[in-house]
Amino acid sequence: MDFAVELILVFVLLTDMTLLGTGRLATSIWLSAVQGMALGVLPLLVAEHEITLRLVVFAAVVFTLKGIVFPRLLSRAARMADVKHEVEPIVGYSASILIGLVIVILSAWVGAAFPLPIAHLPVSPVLLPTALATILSGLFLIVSRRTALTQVVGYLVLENGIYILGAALAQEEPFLVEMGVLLDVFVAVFVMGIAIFHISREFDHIDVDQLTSLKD
Amino acid sequence: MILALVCVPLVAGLIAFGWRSDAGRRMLLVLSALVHLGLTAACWIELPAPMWEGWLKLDSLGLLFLSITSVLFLASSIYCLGYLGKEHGVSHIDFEEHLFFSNEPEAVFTGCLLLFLASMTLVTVSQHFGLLWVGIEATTLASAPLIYFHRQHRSLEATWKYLLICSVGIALALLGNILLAVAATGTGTTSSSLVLSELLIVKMGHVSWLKASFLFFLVGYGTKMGLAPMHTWLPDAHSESPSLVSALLSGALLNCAFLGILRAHQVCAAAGEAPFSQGLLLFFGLLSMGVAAIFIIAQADYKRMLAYSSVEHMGILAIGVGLGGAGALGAALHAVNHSFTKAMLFLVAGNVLATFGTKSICDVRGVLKVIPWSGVLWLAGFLAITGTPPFGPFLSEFTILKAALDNDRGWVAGIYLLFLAIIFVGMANSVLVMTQGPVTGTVRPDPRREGWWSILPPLGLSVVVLTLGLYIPPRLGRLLEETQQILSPTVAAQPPKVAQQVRPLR
Amino acid sequence: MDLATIVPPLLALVLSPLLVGIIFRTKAIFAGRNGPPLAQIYYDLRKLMAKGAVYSDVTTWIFRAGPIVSLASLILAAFVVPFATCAAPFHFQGDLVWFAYLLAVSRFISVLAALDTGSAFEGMGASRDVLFSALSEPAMLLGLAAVARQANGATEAELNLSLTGIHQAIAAAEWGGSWLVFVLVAVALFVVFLAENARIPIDDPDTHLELTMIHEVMSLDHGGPDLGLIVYASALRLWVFGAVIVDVVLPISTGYVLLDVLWSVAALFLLAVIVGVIESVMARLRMLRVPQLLVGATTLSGVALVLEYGGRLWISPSN
Amino acid sequence: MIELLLTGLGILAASGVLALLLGRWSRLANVVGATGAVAGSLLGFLPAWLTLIGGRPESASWPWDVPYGSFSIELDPLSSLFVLIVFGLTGLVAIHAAGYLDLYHKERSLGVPWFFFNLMACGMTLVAVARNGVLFLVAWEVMSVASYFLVTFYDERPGVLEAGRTYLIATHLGTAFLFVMFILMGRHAGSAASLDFAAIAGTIPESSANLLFVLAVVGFGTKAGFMPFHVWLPEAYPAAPSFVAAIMSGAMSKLGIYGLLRVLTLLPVLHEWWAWLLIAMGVVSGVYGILTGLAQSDLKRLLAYSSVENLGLISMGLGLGLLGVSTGTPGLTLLGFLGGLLHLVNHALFKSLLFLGSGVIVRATGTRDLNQLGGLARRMPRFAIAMLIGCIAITGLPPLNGFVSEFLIYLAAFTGQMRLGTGASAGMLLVIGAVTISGGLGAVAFTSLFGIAFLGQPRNERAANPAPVGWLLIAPITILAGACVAVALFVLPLVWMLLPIVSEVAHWELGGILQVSGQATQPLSAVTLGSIALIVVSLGLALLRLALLAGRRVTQAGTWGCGYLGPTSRMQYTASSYVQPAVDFFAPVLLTRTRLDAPLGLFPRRAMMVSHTDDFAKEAIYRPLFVSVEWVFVRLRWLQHGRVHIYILYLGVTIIALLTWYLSTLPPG
Repeated sequence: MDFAVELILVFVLLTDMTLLGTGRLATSIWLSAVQGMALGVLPLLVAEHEITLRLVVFAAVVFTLKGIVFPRLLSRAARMADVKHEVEPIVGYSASILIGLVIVILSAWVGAAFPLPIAHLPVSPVLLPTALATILSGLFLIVSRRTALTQVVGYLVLENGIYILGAALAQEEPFLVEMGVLLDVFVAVFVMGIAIFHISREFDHIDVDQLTSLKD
Repeated sequence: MILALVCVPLVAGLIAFGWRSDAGRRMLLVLSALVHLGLTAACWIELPAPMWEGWLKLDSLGLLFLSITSVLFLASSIYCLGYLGKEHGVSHIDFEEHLFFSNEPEAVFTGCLLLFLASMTLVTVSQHFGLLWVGIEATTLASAPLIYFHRQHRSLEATWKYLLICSVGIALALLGNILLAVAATGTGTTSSSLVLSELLIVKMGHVSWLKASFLFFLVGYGTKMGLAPMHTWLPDAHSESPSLVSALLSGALLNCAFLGILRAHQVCAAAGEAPFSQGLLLFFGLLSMGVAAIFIIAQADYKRMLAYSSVEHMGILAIGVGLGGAGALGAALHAVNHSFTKAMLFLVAGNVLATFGTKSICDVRGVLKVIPWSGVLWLAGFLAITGTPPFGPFLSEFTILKAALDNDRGWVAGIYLLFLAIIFVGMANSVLVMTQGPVTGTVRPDPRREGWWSILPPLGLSVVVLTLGLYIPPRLGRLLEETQQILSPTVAAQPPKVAQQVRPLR
Repeated sequence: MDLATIVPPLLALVLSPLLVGIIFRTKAIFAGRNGPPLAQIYYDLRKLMAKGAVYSDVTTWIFRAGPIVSLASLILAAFVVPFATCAAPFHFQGDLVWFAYLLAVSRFISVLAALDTGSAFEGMGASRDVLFSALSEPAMLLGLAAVARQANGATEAELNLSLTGIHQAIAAAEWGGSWLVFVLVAVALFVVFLAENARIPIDDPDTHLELTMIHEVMSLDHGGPDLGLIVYASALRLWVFGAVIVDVVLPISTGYVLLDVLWSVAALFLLAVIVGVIESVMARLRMLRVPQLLVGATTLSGVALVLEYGGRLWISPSN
Repeated sequence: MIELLLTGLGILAASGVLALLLGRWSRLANVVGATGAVAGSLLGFLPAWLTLIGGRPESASWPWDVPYGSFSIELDPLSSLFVLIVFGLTGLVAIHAAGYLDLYHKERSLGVPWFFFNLMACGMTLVAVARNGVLFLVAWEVMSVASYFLVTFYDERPGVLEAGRTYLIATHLGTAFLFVMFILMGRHAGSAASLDFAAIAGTIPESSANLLFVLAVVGFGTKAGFMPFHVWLPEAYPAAPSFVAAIMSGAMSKLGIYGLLRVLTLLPVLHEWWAWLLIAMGVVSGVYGILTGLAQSDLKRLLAYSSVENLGLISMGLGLGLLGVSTGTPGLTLLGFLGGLLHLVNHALFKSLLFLGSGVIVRATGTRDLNQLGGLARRMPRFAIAMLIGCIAITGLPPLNGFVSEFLIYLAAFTGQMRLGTGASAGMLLVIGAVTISGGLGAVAFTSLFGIAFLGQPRNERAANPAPVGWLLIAPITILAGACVAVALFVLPLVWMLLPIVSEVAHWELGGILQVSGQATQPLSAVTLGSIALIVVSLGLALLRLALLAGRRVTQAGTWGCGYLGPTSRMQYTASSYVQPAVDFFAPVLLTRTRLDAPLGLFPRRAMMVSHTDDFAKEAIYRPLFVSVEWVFVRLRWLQHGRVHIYILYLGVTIIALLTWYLSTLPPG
């Protein structure tokens, strides 16, 4: 079990790094999709008791949403806005990867310094660092990329990171809440997609760095 | 009962999306607003029973914020009648970029308004942190289309910023939820419930994680609430959305986000960590006031000015709760006062905007001469929001100041007063010159835009604010005292007895 | 009050024109002429009082009120000034303020009367006159304050804040150690005296040139009885003010009332002679210098006060 | 009794609202508002008067459902003195205002000014009788805000809005200090309504007295207009309609003094340095106020600055009294407080008289620039007499009331100089000097005011034939002039009324005061006698001259131009040239800017000279302060640069900073 979990986690880490490195929108959307699928499997593996039906359904929903629906929405938005490539980012790709490395090291340190207080859970030591790294790299994506789409991808990655923590730590999260959360995220992505569509129609670009007419 | 509160607007909203006739939809809007208000009033008579093993429960804190929301929604839905009537039509000229733009379909607008109300109601009644989170995120999603009512560049930009910043912030709040769950897991057991009532009594397994989770709640919901430095979306969204939406945003939405923080604060206080959360609230409160002051001085756009003033008052609320004791009561009272005053100001700002067709302060002159009613209300609102007697905000700000001085927080009081003074100067410079004096603005106003639909709601609100400044009904007083008990269980200072008996002076 | 106290004021009313005569005579002697008779002013007054009157058609009743009120206030002032060793008929705590303000009243009303004519010249005079009096009042009051402090330093009991009280306290005590105070105050008051009476070096009573127009120019439009009242008032002012210097600041007491009275009258005449001498040997100051002179007088009073406190420092302050 | 007062308040409020509702029928609103004001004032006047002439204080308290609030009021001698001033002036000014406003009944609704006028009167009265902190503050702000809207009555005129804003901001900032003061006062009063004065009294620890006093001086001093808090005053009074300026300087600024005195009654100790602070402020305000005032050629600015001077005199008097208390010098206490209070009453009378008079002048001639006026005494003789009385009174000359109060202050200073130690009595000399010099300069200023505006020849057309002015405008002025004379003649009874107030403020039982009261009453009776004598002698001389001139030739002729033929009215001295020597002499301390276009060439076209005197405190303290604050803030505006990902960076940085801070606070392990 644990081996599989750590495999997934490491995989997630790698996707994060690649996301930081890539400039093609299609690639980053695809990467987020893969990451989502991987995370869909996660709850089945970290479960401490036997696998309940509820857990399976949940995993399935996550898998479909994160792995299939979101990417679809995003790529549709990309098509309508017909942008293929990231605009010149604020922080270069290689630099981003380096920063990503720093992020990983940092979160590894934090994970080591502040162990989870839940001794009884079979949680691998990699989990907390991965989650942190994912969250931070998601934030970093939003901050450092200029295309609206990439920012949404960043938001998804951030969401994924939080999800990792949640799946591992708060398993008693009632079903309804989890569903609500997912629904919210879904609608968020949906609305953002619409917004991106409107942006591209109004401005003929989705470079958020040029949306600075509102300021003091 | 509680379900009804949530479902009435929800269903109405869904219907509104599908309904063809404009008139019918508007009727539906006002009607459901009335029903909602009626239900809320019923809650005043006696609190409804909890549901779903305490997930949905209306305590006095929730009731307070619910009532604010409900009243404001009624006011703005009435205002909406006049507004939609004016905004009806295919395409309009954007007065800043002089491009044509068309409004969002009215159905979508009305529907989202009702869904917005539903989500805010959910926030006020939910006692489960997860559910609370869901509700707050839902408010974001429901309100985004409202901000984008005018389909033009600036409102789109505002919407995008609102969406992105708030979503990220609230994602952090979700993290807070998880950490809270971790903290709540008692050392032995694995069960971690996120229902408030249980969190208040359970022995916190890991207080340090509780504190960490509070940090995330503070930043996450603080983003939505508009605490500096996470407030950045607020002036854009408030200035670009239709005025009634701005009214709802700063009058109701910010409070709901604040409620999220308050719930977390309750848990901290119950765990004996009140000083921690209070300290943070104080810090961010003062910071927000300072930032607001910076941007209110010499502000060129009166809607942005109001928005920043909202940042300021959110700061005041935070300070009040951060001081605890009577300060908490002051904060609760101030939430009411600020919401009504600010909503009223935004609605009046809508009239001014409709008449003068510009948001720039230096182009608007002689409001009193052109649209007397709005002019008077504008002045009254200015005096009220700056804490001038005999309007309500004076009492609450005064109570908070007293709380600060009474528990030896002289420096807090000093900074608080300093910022209040600076902001007063800034707003006075803008508002007075807009309102009084001859009509010498560069733009030609058309007085026809002042209809009764656009006067009555702000008028009613201002009457309420004035009344609250002169007399606090005993029922409300009791509610406020209960709220204080909830927010700072260990009463630090002497609570101000709001109702008292006759006592000869000598 | 006993009737005897009425005598000094009556003396003032009767003899004051003589002082002017003495000044004229002194100047005449210095100029090598033999000048008008001492009683000349009496003749002038009689002549003026016998005339009719011409009033400017610009003026109002204020113009007519001017000479009257200003004379009235001076008459009252004469009643609060002690003479020789006899108390003033009308004295009370703080009457030195009353005295100063009576002079101010005469100034105020005559300035208004001058402005009433609407003549540029009289306006100019008024403007200067009112400023100079504003500057000379502090010198006078501070000087009197110094003397008062001196007078009260000795006595612990009742305060002496009336000219009479001060006068008697000083006359009783021998002013051995602190004579310097008195001299300084006397000099300061003398300067004020010159200013108030519009004498050289502050003002030249004999000319009406723009350069010098202060006091005299203000009476340009008055004629007949009004002018008579003004002339008489200025003579009275000389006497009253002189009496303050001679009797309050530098009292001479031999113990015999009659002798003291003669002393004081003689001293006043001497004062007049001094004025005459000054007017013969000095030139008028430039208008800009006048305020400085007055401020100088104030400083003198100040110095006197400092000495006063210097003297008090080692005596425990009474309270 | 106190019910009567409340009825008066009720009538005021009701008539104000009614006038507002009748706004359409402007004339009617005018009548309603005015009658309401007069009636209410008359009703309220009575109980205050009865209390002052020896009735026992009455108090009442009702619950009020606001935090810390209760509707507690009391009518003790101190309060009733100010209630008396407020109502007296409100009634008189209302009569004047009715006539003044009637001109505007066409172009604007007169309901609005009347609403605010009566509201202001209510506010002022409540301030004077309030016995609860919240009630006091509410009344205080209502009064201030209402007066702001009166000040901006002419809001279409240039500069008026700026002036009004200066006033509003100043008073609001001043009030902030009062918030703090009242809260700190109430800290140790345990009960819930901890801001009732009754609850406060006696609970204040001596340690906090100093702070409280400073707060009170700043807060109330702003309203009273002490240097350097006076800066709003020379802006607001000229901008406001004259009747508003009258009530503000006559009654409202006095309430600042009232607040100060009320606080003194509540404080446990009276320190000596407070007295010195008051005296110092008084000296500065007195001298600098009149100095700046005489440099103004604007009639109302002059009056405004003279208000600063007179408030300075009042402050000196109170300071002397305080000094007497703290050094245990009974005579000083009595004379100082009496002088201060008496001057307060007098200033209320003659300053409102003069301001109303300025209103009449403006209405008659359309200008308030002294350099344009002249010769009004021939054209409006009765009005001129009233104004002359005002001018003599405010210059502090016998035989009028101004002298009486200044005399008391002198007496106090002299007493102090005799009785106190070396250092203190040196301070007394400062007071004597200040009172003297301000008196002398006051003579300059007001001879200029009266001499230039009323005497000589008119300097332009409007002044030559002034518009007729209704009796409504004149009557109150005449009454006030009568009051000035009355106070001068009947000062002794007034002093007896003021003694209880002195005992209240000085924490000194009445019996002790009565023992030393002779120190004040004997000189005052003498002064009264002297004043009467002055009048009598003057009349006698007048009769004498009448007798002399009887049957002789009395002719009229032009003013003698010293041989210059055809002098014109333009050649007269103007106000500016009249005060020019004084202004020159004090140039080092005055900020007088002069612009001179000297006549050039053989046939000079036109020559002009403009001189304007700015306010020192405004230019040197406040303007730089505000400018620098704005400078800093503008520099900080880049924070809101509009780039969304940086905004999100703010979020990230905040949370990370918080986390690191938090982790660093955690105990190791």
